[in-house]
Amino acid sequence: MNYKMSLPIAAVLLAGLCASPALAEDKGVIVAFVPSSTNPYIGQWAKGAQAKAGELGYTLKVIENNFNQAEQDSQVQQQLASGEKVAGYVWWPFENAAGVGSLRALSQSGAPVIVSNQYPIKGTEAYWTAYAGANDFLSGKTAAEILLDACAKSGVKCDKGAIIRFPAGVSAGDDRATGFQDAVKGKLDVLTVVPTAGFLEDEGYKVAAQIIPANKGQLTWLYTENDSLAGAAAQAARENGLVPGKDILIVGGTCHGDSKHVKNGEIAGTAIQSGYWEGWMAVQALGKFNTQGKVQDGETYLADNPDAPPADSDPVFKYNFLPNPAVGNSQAAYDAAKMWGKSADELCNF
Amino acid sequence: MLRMTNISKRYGATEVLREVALEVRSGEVMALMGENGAGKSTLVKILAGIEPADAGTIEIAGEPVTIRSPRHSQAAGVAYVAQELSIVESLSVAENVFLGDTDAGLFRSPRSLSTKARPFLLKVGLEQVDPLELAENLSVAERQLVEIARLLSRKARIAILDEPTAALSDAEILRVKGAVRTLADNGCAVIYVTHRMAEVFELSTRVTVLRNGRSFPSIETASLTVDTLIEHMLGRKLEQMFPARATRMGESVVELDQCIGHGLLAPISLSVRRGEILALAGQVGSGANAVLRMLAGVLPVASGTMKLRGAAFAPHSIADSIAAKVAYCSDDRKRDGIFAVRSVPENLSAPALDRVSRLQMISPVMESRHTRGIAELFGIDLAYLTRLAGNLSGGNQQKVALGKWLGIEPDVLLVEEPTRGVDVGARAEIYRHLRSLAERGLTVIFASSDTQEVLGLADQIATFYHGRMVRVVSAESSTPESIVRDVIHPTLAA
Amino acid sequence: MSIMTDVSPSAARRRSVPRFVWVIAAIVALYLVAGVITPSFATFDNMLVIVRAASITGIVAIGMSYVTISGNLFALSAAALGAFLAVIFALAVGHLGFAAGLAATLLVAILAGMAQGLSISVVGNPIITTLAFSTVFRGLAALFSGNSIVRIDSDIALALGTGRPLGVPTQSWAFIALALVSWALIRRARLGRLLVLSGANPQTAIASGLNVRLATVVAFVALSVGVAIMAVFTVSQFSQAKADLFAGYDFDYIAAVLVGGIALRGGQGSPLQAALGAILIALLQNFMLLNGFTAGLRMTVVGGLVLLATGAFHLLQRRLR
Amino acid sequence: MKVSSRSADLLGRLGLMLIVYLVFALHLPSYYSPAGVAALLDSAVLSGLVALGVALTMIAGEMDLSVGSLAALAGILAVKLFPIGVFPSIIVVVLVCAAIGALQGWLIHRIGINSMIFTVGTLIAFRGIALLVSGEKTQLVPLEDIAATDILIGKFGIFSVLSLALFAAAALIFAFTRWTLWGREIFAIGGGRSESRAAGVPIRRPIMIAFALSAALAGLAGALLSLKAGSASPLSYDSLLLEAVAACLIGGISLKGGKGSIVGVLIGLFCIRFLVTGIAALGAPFWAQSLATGLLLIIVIVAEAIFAAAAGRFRLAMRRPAPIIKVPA
Repeated sequence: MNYKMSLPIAAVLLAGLCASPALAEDKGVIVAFVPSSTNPYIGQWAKGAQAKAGELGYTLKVIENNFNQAEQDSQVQQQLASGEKVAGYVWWPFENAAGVGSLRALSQSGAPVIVSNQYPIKGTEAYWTAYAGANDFLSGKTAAEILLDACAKSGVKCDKGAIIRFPAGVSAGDDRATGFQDAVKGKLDVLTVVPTAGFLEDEGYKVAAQIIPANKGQLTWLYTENDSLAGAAAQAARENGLVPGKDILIVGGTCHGDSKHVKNGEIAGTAIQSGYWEGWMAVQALGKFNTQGKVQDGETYLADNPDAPPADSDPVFKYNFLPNPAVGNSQAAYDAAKMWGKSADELCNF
Repeated sequence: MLRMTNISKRYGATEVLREVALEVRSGEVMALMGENGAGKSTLVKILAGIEPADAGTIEIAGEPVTIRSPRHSQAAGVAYVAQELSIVESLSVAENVFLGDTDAGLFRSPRSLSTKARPFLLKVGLEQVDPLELAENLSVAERQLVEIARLLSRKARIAILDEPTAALSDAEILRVKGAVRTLADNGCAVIYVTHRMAEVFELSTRVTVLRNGRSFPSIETASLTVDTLIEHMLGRKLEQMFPARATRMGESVVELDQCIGHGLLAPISLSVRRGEILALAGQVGSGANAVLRMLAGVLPVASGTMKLRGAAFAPHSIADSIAAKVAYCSDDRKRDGIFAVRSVPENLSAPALDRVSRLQMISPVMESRHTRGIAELFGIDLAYLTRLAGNLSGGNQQKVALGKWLGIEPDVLLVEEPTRGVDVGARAEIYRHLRSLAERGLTVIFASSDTQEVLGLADQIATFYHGRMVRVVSAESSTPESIVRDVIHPTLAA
Repeated sequence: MSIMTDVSPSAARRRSVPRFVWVIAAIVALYLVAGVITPSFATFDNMLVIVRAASITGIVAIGMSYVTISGNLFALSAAALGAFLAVIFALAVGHLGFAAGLAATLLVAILAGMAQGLSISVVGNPIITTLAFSTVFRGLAALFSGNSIVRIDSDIALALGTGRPLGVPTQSWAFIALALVSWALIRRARLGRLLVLSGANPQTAIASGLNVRLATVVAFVALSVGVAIMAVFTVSQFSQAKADLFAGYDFDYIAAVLVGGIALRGGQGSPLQAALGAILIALLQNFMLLNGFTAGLRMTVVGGLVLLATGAFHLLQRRLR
Repeated sequence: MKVSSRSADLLGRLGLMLIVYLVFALHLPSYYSPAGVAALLDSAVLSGLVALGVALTMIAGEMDLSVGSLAALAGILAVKLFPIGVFPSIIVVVLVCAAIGALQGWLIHRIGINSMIFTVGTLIAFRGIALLVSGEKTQLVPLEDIAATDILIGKFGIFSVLSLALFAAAALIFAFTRWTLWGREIFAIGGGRSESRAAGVPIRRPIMIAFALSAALAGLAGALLSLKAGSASPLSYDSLLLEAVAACLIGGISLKGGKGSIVGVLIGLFCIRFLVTGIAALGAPFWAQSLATGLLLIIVIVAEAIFAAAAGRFRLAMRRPAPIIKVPA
């Protein structure tokens, strides 16, 4: 390489930088650490957080690490080193356990730290101000309730079934599976728990298309950890001559995928798990803490009011959970479903 | 010091060495002589551990040794300067001097290595070269001298130099000679492979001649003259393997006017007629190949003009020369002559895909007709058409490598070493086919270091020595002795 | 020195046991063993399931085999390119309709293949070059999708993605058809021959006046088209595309090529072998899945199979040389 | 004369690195505050250690693609071995990885297989073994013992224990490749395999050493980072290879082997770190990082290839002997 080459490269870099927006400051900057907005759920989360920050008069900076905890750790160090005065941090670790060190470092900066999406590890309570986000145990439990409810209603005999879970080693997958299994203990029989290689339809289909025919005549239900996987499983079931909703009950439990499978009844029902509102509530919790100055012990589920988001004047608890309102599996139920003033369609189909 | 007995080696069906014996004493320089393909390089490679021998014993200082790898050979005190260079371009000169030398210690700094290397570089006349310089910046001649410096740096009991002067200028050759004398004076047994008569008579104490893979008892150099040595090398072989010469020749097809390219030291002018076979006779590094490569578009023409069928001809790539119906076959068949892992028909149709395809699809009918046509013209057994080219014998591989060019119906065929690695029977066939193609109007220009081949096959012979063309003579008026004299010792030519 | 690579007649005869026979033998053996162990395995339905599971990977592996045969080892950019093309397809279908979307996707795929092929013919190391391209493609996928799910609403696409003519999924039809067409192209098309010869010995190919650079470009365009087909099928099946599609799939494609026994030095093998390799791996995965092997064990076994296959085929080839 | 042209090459790369640095330093105060520089140094440890190993295999004319999976496996092992102590655990893991790497090198040499092909197999297999060993769960250092790992986050000015480890490893590798026979042999076989063999270099030794060091460094990186974080996931470090390779290539390690220097690797490493960290710190979305890294890498390798080809032609032209116009006798 020679000197000449450096010039065009530098030019490219400069051009890229000039395009980056200057940060306006008013009430202060909130810095959010998230894995990567390549994942649409995280993209939604960032949108919600951005909206709430704007409303509260903060500027939000989202720092992405592309699903790499070591990278996120260094980003935290980098951020802390910048000496920038911030209004608070929002922390969504990629590897919950591995991120504890960074979490501690953030807490030592003195700014409030809100943990989101990944349920904090026991024993780390001193390192964060509050948790505001989804509850994966709850998600699994809600899914189980929807399934049990559907079993009761449809009159289909529910006994043996299978869980198609997130890739091995993904902690959200562990939590949802645990939440689900705890809730169905003694009621349903779990034949097998199969991890996929991804979170999306193609992976769900790959696994379901092999599991369903192999256990034909045995499977009466399937729990897949999100609706993307559930939709694919419904497709696989149909291709194997099983009518979803009649011969087999499928539940995903988090509306994150193609809603048509819910609307046409193929999936036994779903629950609104909104990335948008999760990001929104994380920023709201930070705003609440900054104005109220205190955190109440214990946990709370924010009310799942269909029409209005929770008020900024509500107290902030140590654990603030995103509600997972269940949605029935029909077009009408889906159309009617709303959470905090946004329709299920808006929140689930992004 | 060294005694090699009953060394045999075969590559596939071809016997390269047969019960060869070689004996060298400490402090003497043994010249190893023989025509190309006589087995000299194979013999020294066996001693250097690069090729394994099939049979035979090697004794060094009276003790039998097993040599299976270059490491064994080194451990036994053998040092080797290869015909193909073993210089690593990305290392410094000093490091190349001590490459593979474990005695120099595990820890080495560039400085200390360079200090250590300097005396050896001095001995081969590379005092102007910085030992820290990267070897890639050295000329071919300088690299060769670095190799000799490496040889000097090893405390070797036996030193092998395989044509060390092929690429060197006269001044550089002087340095090599000096280095060889030093080695011998220090009690080393030196094996010196060369084609240059002058060096043999100046340096060696004895000469061992190899002919067709067999050795002859060594002869004191003092008892030889140039003529008797040439006689020994050629033997009295009068083989009836060559076809009759051209009966009629047409107009001039290829003309070179004062052409110069890489590898040539003086401009070349030549004219070759339709139906003629021209031999470019010369040893490695003589510049004979450069003429072919310029015509083939592989080597740029630095100055001068070339003409093909009367029109100016300046190919920039092989594809250009193919388009002008000039075909070129290099001397490294394995590297760029055949597709070893593909079948014979696929090899034969490779340069002429247009001729066997219709609408961009290859027609099996056309391809089979094409390959059969070539097979018949070039005497390739039809049974081989289902085989992979790599599974054929050397002779048949060569027929494939040459024959594939017939598919483009060339006007001019350029061949380097047309029968290298080919057994005697297949040789005669190749000669016959080349001649019959010439009779049909093809012009053949081949470069060869095989005197018999040059003399037997060609109509005209251009001899090359050391980057210069010595003369052009008709084959009829030449003798083996006159050719050999021209290509290895032109100053003694009458 | 003279080079003689004559081979004894017995070796020449052994050479004629083609590699795909070994792969087929492995498939049959595994099928029988698995059928004995797991009764539900050896059913016709499950055979269809396995072919279906092999289809999507196999379509790309067939494209990858062109790269390998042309002497360029393999590419690490197929998955990222797949995500990019999926996003492009979904966007184009949304705005321009199915036919135009398909055309646009293929066009982008061909351009992406040409860019990679040209870069590789300059740089010379396909693995590193495609590694760099993969980050670019992934970045473009994220950029174009705007980090959200791109949905399409096209009946043609849905029919293409979920149809089952004669009870066999469209993906499997495409997989089989593509394997056969690719095989025919490699055998019979002029470009196919160019590819094979360039891979067999680039020096000889250049010396024979063939355009080796073109061969590299053609190989990567073929791979990109395979990737485009996969992307179109996947988007059609689920009516949506995302930027993080196919993450981590690259090694599945490569594993299929390696297990299929395509010689990595190039110039040998056929796309059919890649297809068989994909089926063998799908078979093994299916067997392990049905027997409840953990994900780690499954991955270890596949990695071991790749090592075993490459090592064995390599030694087999070396002995015959 | 060539020495100076080699340093000119390094200076050019250093210039590129400084330009990248300056471009971001203009926008980011953390690029020049001591704590920020320390953070930058720390961020380079993981890919830096791995890049040193990848550089060695590349210099030897080979390529170890399995480093990411091996680092993940090493992380799992290190956390599992945590009860024997932080440093004993690191040492054991590094030794185990070195042995694995040496075996890998031995097999590659013995079978005579292309190392890129072979390590694709081990890349898949090591990841699988990491999942198996961990029981597909993130491995944790018990929270009550986590204080024992604090030794890894000790700071000395702008250096931390980790970044000191990186620089120490770089210095050792630098010394090894420059001043020892075994190190020079790695350069020799990369620059000319058959030439080296003919000169008597034992090919197996440098290959085994290169792969053993590559694996040991990947193991060290995985162990250090996992112990520092107090946890190890079997799925981690899968994008490590790209960054390590990018550092090597931007730092001037030749794709054809035999060329490059450890100093160059460090320059390449920080070039890529400054870029990635800077873009993320500005709050740009992931695609911007991804595009910038990929494009930078492509531009560098393509430009380098074109430059090398031009230089080769130039050298050939220079080497052509001056024609001596003289009709021979």
